[in-house]
Amino acid sequence: MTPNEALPLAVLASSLLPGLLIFALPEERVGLRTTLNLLGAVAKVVLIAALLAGVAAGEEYGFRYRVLPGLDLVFRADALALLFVSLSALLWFFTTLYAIGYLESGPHRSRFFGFFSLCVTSTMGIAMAGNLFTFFVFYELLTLSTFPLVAHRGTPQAMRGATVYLAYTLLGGTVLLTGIVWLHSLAGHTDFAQGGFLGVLAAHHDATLRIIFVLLIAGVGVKAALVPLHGWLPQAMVAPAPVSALLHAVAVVKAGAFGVVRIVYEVYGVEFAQALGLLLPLAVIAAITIVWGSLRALFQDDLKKRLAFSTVSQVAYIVLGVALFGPVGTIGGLVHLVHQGIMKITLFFCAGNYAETLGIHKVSQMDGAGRRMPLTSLAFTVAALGMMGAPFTAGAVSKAWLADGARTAGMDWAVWVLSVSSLLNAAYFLPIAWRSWMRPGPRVWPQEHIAARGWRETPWLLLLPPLVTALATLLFGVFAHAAWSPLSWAQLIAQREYVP
Amino acid sequence: MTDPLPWLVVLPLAWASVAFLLGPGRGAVLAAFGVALQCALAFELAARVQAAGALRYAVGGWGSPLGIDWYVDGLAVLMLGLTQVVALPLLLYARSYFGHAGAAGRYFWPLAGFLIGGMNALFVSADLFNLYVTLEIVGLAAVGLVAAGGGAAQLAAALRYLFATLLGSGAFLLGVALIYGACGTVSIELLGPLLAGEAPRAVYVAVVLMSVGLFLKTALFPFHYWLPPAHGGAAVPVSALLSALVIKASFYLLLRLWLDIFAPLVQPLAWLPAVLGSAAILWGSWQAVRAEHLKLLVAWSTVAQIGYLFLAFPLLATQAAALDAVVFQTVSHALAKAAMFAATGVVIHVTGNDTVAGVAGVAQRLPLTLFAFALAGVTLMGLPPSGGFLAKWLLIDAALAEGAWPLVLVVLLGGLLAAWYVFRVLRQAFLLAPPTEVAVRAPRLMEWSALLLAAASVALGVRGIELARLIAPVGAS
Amino acid sequence: MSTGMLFALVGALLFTMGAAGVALPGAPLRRIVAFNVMGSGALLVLVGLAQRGGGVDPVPQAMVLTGIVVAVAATALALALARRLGAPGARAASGDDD
Amino acid sequence: MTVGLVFDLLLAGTLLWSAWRTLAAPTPERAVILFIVFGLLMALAWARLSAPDIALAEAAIGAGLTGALLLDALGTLRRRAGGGP
Amino acid sequence: MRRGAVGVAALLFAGVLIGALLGLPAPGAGLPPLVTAQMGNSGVTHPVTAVLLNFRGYDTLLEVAVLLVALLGLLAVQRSERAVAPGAAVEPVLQTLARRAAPLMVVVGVYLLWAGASRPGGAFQAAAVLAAGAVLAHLARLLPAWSAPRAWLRTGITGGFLVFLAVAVALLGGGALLQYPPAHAGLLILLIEAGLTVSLALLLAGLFLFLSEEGTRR
Repeated sequence: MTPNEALPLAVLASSLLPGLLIFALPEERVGLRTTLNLLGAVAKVVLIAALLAGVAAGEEYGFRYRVLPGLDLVFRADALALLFVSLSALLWFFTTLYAIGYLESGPHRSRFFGFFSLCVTSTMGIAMAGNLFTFFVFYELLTLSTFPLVAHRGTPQAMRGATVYLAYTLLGGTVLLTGIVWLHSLAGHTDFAQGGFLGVLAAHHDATLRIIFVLLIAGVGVKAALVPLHGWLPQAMVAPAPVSALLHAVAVVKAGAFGVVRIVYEVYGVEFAQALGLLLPLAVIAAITIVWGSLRALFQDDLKKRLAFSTVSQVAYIVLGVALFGPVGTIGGLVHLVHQGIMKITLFFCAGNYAETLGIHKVSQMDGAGRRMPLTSLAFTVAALGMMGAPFTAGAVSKAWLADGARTAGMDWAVWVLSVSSLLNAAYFLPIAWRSWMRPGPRVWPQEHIAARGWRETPWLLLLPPLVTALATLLFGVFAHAAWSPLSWAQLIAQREYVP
Repeated sequence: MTDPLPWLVVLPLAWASVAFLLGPGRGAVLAAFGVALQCALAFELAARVQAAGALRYAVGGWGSPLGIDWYVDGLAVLMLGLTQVVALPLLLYARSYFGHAGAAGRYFWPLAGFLIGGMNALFVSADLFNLYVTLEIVGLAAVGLVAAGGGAAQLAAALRYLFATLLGSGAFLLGVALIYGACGTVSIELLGPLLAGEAPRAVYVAVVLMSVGLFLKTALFPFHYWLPPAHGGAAVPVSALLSALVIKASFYLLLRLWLDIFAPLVQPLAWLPAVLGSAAILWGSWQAVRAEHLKLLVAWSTVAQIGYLFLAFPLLATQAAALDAVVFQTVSHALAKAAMFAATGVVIHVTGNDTVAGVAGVAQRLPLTLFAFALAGVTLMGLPPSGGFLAKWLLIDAALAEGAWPLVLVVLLGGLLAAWYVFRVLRQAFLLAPPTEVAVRAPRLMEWSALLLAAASVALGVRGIELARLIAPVGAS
Repeated sequence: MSTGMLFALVGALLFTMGAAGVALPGAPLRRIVAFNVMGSGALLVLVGLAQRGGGVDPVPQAMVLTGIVVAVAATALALALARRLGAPGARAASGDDD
Repeated sequence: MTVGLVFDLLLAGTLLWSAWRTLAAPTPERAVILFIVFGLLMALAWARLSAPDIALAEAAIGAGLTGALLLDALGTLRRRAGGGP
Repeated sequence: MRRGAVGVAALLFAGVLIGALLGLPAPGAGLPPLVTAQMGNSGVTHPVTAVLLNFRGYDTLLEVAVLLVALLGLLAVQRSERAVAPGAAVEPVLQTLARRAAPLMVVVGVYLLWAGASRPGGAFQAAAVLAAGAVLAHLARLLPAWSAPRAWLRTGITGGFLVFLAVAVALLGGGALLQYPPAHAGLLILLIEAGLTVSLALLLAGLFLFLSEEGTRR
């Protein structure tokens, strides 16, 4: 095995091995468990840095393992994979920190962190999958490893949320499997290729390929929470805050959106998909999802539910970007994959802090939270502004590129969708910020769990992650054209996907 | 090293007899050593078959048609290996289990030995009448195991099972009689060319009789009626052996006959098993979804999983992947079902409750066992990475290549129903339960053997290529 | 018609009657008797058909000897089960595993 | 028509008749008795098929031992039914 | 309803079966010529015994296993605490008859065993007669029912099977499983048959005596 083969596997192993070890640890070995967690997370970030440097220099990383004749597990760390991998790895690192603080004295932490690591491993597998077969293996593994996390609290509501989640994702997986096997039997393989691999098939397969496209998109659309397959996401918000972060930013919905990217660009190929007339319906669905998610968010009083519907809307931006034919839209979609993750995870960290510290679960309880928890509220506000697309934030960059993409693709109506969505974003985020900063709070917080100590409104493990990600939201917006920014990387990918 | 083949048949018969000689309840260690040795022998035999192709062995030196022949190809050696590999952890499990369950285990060891010996003899035999005798050994030993030390319900289940298995082997015997009368031999090797041409009507009747007899023994819908009470009511190690291996023995024989000598005759009938298999999947899964009792749920799941084995029958003639699918389903179901029964046994032992509702809180009390149950469940649902997933993939692939959409739909629906009944248990297990006062400790040996089996069923999804190579026709790979 | 063929036909009828008797619900004892009739029928077909030309074939004869012993073994096991099932203590039998 | 054939036909008829009566017997007692008769007739049939080995085995095992087993079971079950609770 | 359905199915099946039997072509030579040709190497002169213990001796080995399995199953479902007590008196005629018949049956059994090599008879028939003698003795209250298999009984029951297995394995040295050298075939077969007679007699008798509640008390 050459180093270039070993490196992607090492990325997988850096969370898989700690995860397996953690399962075996007794509950009270807190120190060792934390060490293992952080060791894995750091190792992963280092490995990915090496990969990034290599790929930027034109190296190819990949590994192929034969499962059955004609059926291979393929891992490939290409530019697109690395976009997702580095996002997930970085956010995993912060989520781990956050989770350590969040679950400090909760039960079953070995189980939690074990599945947590498995979950990230699955995400890495999805990102680096080199064919649809591998993609599916890890896609289902992700479903299985998130179920115990959503069900973690063991309460009847948690079980209900977990069951709904499971029902949606397993159904989606079944549909996806049908599409993949069908494709496999048509094309003989499912290896991703830049520019797609289906264009070579005979023209009489076109109708079949359209049906398969619907199956595949419906399959990944469940995790991406495209309307009308989004019903699980608001239900799953019963999970602990780090799990919500995982679902909404690091792993699950991202896996779905990433699947759409792979399917459009590297299975069908964007030109071929356009020729089959598949992109416009996809764009329409994304647009509907964007508006519908924002509208529903407007009427939620439960903070996490509002954030959940916001995710439904925001993830569809990525899909919209993919569906806009042309490199500009592609760049917008891809960069939003990263930006949305960073902003949304900030929001969920903050929501978790409010709930943990002050017992706030509803928007209507937010009055005065800003004065009691200024740092958390600052982070929240920055991320919320980013979501609206305010200037100097990462969100502004995404929205600008998406709008440009829509215009170059000749889909001017999409610009309107984006504008309406931004207005709606403002309508459901600004009142929260308003309440927290401007309204007076109660003298005594009725459900305060954690008292403030000096400037530390809440334990630093809970405070640091949202602050860092909020800072990133600003940095990615201000320095969007720096060489290391997500935008530059997305441009690199788009260049490779469109130039044959 | 001497030829491992005869030892695989002789050894279990020998240790079974000696275990009886030692006295009631004795022989566990002997059995464990015996099966461990058989494992090694089976692997040695597999290596030989892999290297030199199928083996023929003339018992008594006469050769067919006068004597009885053994014939060991990839499929046979695969079943031999599977049986020993699944039996070994189950016997270790049983040693711990019957340490607690007293009287029920008095004759477990000799009966298990004869059961395994009978199955090994069945896998290698190439003589129809000899196959009948092996079927009887397996059937009667299985009934004896089900009945051992049980109460009224269990005895009634055993008696029902006995009548089913006797009816099945009776039909098989009449089929053998007709074939001998029509062709003058019972050697499978010699029957091949005889049945390829124009066969008299009696041979067709024989084919139907033998097939129906084997359907009955394999508990294919609608002949499954005996299985849930028998597998749901027996002692746990027995349920595991029966669900994992015994029904596979008669299925193997059916597959063998349909692929080989019956192939020219049954072509127009090939859709029939698939229809019955579909019904088995849907009905069995639905009953599992509704089952109140844990062991009954697992037993109904067996009814459903058997169905997958038969779905591939219409595809066997044209699609190479179909046989692979059958093999993967056979192996992974054997491992997973053994694991699932084993895990269920631990849960029942510790909670003292055998209902699905009683599983609440098991996630805290028995994480290892629940993990084993969940891994086995992954295989049964056909989710990756597991042997069951590969089976499902191959089956859908083959069905799509033939345009057999109804089969695809049944496979997918079956997977979802399986998820339903598996997660019914899992979600119950995750519920918080009030702490119990009496803490029964889970026997380590039982927990780990369940986990080992479950892990193997999942690992098959990653390292299963050897199986495919083993059954690939010589020169194809 | 040869003796062999005649008894093969008789065997076929006996098998059918016996199989119907096993398949139908009823008292275990009757079903056990029916099983024996069924088995005898199958064995009769085996020898009768093989000897329908008039000769003697020792091979099926030896098989039938095996078959008879198997039948008595199965009968004994079935009777053991039926008797225990009919026993007054069966419903509350000790030594259950549950 | 030879004597042998007539005997065979008669035997075949009796065999079928006894089997039918066995299966249709109104009480288990009659079924068992008739089954023993059936077993002895089977032994005759084996003898007619030039299979003395089987005839011997059938008489000793098929009719004798099986019959004894059935009778014994019958006795036990009847005693239970009579004297049981 | 179900009775009628089964009846109709049975009639249909019988019709098809009989039609199929009558439609069979005339038989070929079959196996008898082969048996005749190999009789000289079989070690015995009676064809059925040659098939039973030599050509298809493996079937017989497994058949003994079937009997063992049945007995094991039977023991496994028995209550473990079976007290054997002397039963009520029985007519003296039966006892006298049994007393006279028992030795006779032993003689007949031994004769059948010895005869098996050259004419009808053999281990199974011999064992059946011996077992019948035991049953008769039991019914005449001369032999109590067996409660549990004691060591000597277990040895007797498995002995024949183990001897058979041992011979089968020992022959591996010279060839295949159960491949008798023609020179010693007769002797080995007699050895196996002798062992089997004892074991089968005990097995067959056991099927009755372990089950019987005649003279037992709960």
